[in-house]
Amino acid sequence: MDDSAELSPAQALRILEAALLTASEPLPVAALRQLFDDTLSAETVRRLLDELREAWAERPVELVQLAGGWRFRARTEMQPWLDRLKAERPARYSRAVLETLAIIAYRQPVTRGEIEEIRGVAVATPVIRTLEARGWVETVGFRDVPGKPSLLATTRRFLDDLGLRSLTELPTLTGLEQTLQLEHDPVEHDRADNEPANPYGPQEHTLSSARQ
Amino acid sequence: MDDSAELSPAQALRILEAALLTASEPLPVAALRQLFDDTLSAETVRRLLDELREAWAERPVELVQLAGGWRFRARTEMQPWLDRLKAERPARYSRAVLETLAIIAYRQPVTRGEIEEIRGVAVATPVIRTLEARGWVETVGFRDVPGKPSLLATTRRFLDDLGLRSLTELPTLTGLEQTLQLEHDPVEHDRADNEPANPYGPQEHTLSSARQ
Amino acid sequence: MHTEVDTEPVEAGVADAGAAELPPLARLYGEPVTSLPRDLFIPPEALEVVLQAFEGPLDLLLYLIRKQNLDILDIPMADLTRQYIAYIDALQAGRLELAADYLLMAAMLIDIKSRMLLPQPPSASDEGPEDPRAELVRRLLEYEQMRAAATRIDALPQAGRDFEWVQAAFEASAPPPPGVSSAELMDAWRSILARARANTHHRISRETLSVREHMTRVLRLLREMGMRRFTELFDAADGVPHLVVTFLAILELVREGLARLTQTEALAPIYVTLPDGA
Repeated sequence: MDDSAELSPAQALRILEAALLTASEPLPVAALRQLFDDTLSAETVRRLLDELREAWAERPVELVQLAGGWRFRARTEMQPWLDRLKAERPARYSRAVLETLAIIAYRQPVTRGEIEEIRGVAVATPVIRTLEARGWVETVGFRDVPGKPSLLATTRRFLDDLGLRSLTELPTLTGLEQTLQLEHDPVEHDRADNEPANPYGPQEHTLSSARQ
Repeated sequence: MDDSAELSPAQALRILEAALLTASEPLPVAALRQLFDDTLSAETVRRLLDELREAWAERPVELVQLAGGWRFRARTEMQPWLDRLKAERPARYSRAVLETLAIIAYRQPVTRGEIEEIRGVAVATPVIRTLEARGWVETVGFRDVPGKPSLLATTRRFLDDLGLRSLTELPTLTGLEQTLQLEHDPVEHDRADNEPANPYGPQEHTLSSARQ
Repeated sequence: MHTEVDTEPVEAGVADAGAAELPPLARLYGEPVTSLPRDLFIPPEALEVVLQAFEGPLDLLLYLIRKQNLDILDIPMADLTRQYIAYIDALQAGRLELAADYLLMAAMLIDIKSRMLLPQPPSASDEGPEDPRAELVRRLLEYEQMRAAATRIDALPQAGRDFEWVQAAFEASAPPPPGVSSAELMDAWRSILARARANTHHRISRETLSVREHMTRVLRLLREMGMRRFTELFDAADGVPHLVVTFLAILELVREGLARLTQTEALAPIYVTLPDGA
């Protein structure tokens, strides 16, 4: 190839353009100087970059300077169109995730083992991970039984994301509750029944739940 | 966002350009139509693509049509400069890999045993792995013989990476018919003659001509 | 491409991908051997290395044929077989496993040779007797064709080697994480309860969510501090109902073994702690 020193500015621009368009990450000026075997000063390269940015000013893709260096990037106004290519339907959580979340929400604090007991099936680790990664569930303690299983509870963020001020605003199951109460173990539910008035409105928020 | 139907051709070109410059793989016309919520016909999109290709004709980067669709790539004459940014030159494939690839490309679908028969030596597993890891070769089925050997074929990516639109664009096999015409032995028919026509381009690529 | 390498087979009219880019084959008396032999004499020390430069018996055979500029359709079997076997003998000494393919080919050559020495049986067809070399020729030509095809494929511009894909950045809007409504949550809960109901051994109890919520709150406090004075867990400003629920939450925690109450003597401060080891 020709000696870089003999490059015309137009050629240097072409090379810069090709390098920046094909780079998979931002290129710092030092890397760009390598394109010319360091025969161009950083100053010159910067001037060329400005020129290139200028040349792309009206294009749907722009040359931007990021923390890591220079990169071509689609303009934000192109985003709505480009997003259509992804054509991703909003994802939905699996039934396993939803039910696990429901159990943690309504029965917290609760161990994984207890969740499994209620659901009747094993709870896969990724299910819990999903909820933790979302910031909706966290470990708030450990149950003092062999294995010291973590106690899971919902977070503040869970309430915020669902637009709730408190857990008591979670909907209750009035109709079903009635049915279930028929099967109540009298001793077991006495405790709750004898509770003083729920400050947040016992009527709406009491819920019957399956427990062993 | 605005209704795509109201887009001016100039706007449509901008959107196409942005999509193609930022795509991480070739985009077929069908995908590009999605950009406009299918309000533009395939015909129109193709015309725009031609226009776009035209517009980039003098640039260091070109718009090419490949097996998988349309994609921008740097012109090969830019490579000497772009190589300077690489820590190491890409390794060249060994003869074993290249010959295996050629046999798979021209004889697909083909089993490993058939490749070995042609090459006269065992095909080492890493050779196949190399091609699979590159995404150039994949198993497309199994031959219904004892051991159910996998049938290997080349992928669309193989064509894309070599800048081809279809297998018919593979280099034509060297004709050996001149020498072979002299052969007096008619019994020795080649297997390929009895095979069904190569769907990818019998004219250019069947080997019958070469081996009569 | 490396140009210092002697691309011997090419002169026979066949491009040879491998030979064109061989690294030095070996060092002979300190000198690098970078070329394939110009004739059939190979210094014994380099023989194995040279043979490894071939992709197999067909490759070697083609080399010998092309090297001697022989008509591939008129292979002089005697000479070729002799030379071939000489190569294999040497190869065998070092790398028997490498020799297996070659030995097979040698056997084939000898077979062809012997059949050619025998009188031809009268042919049933009118097309003349079958030449025992035909099958070998067919294989050689087919291999040679693929060898050439490999070179041509390698010569095509290749992504990453001869050109780079354009990939400008595009910050796709992160796909929104799945949403969950409290109604969905209740549905999930309802189906769990329905299933639980089917299991008669499940006893149904009744609790208020607010107690559960406070259990979690108290546990968080204990996790932060390890130990709290009982009284610290209450804030009079919260009002009576709140205090009562907190009290119930603490009792429930103790009942479930999630917290412990300790008091060293009567009227001493009561402490709420996590159970040992938790």
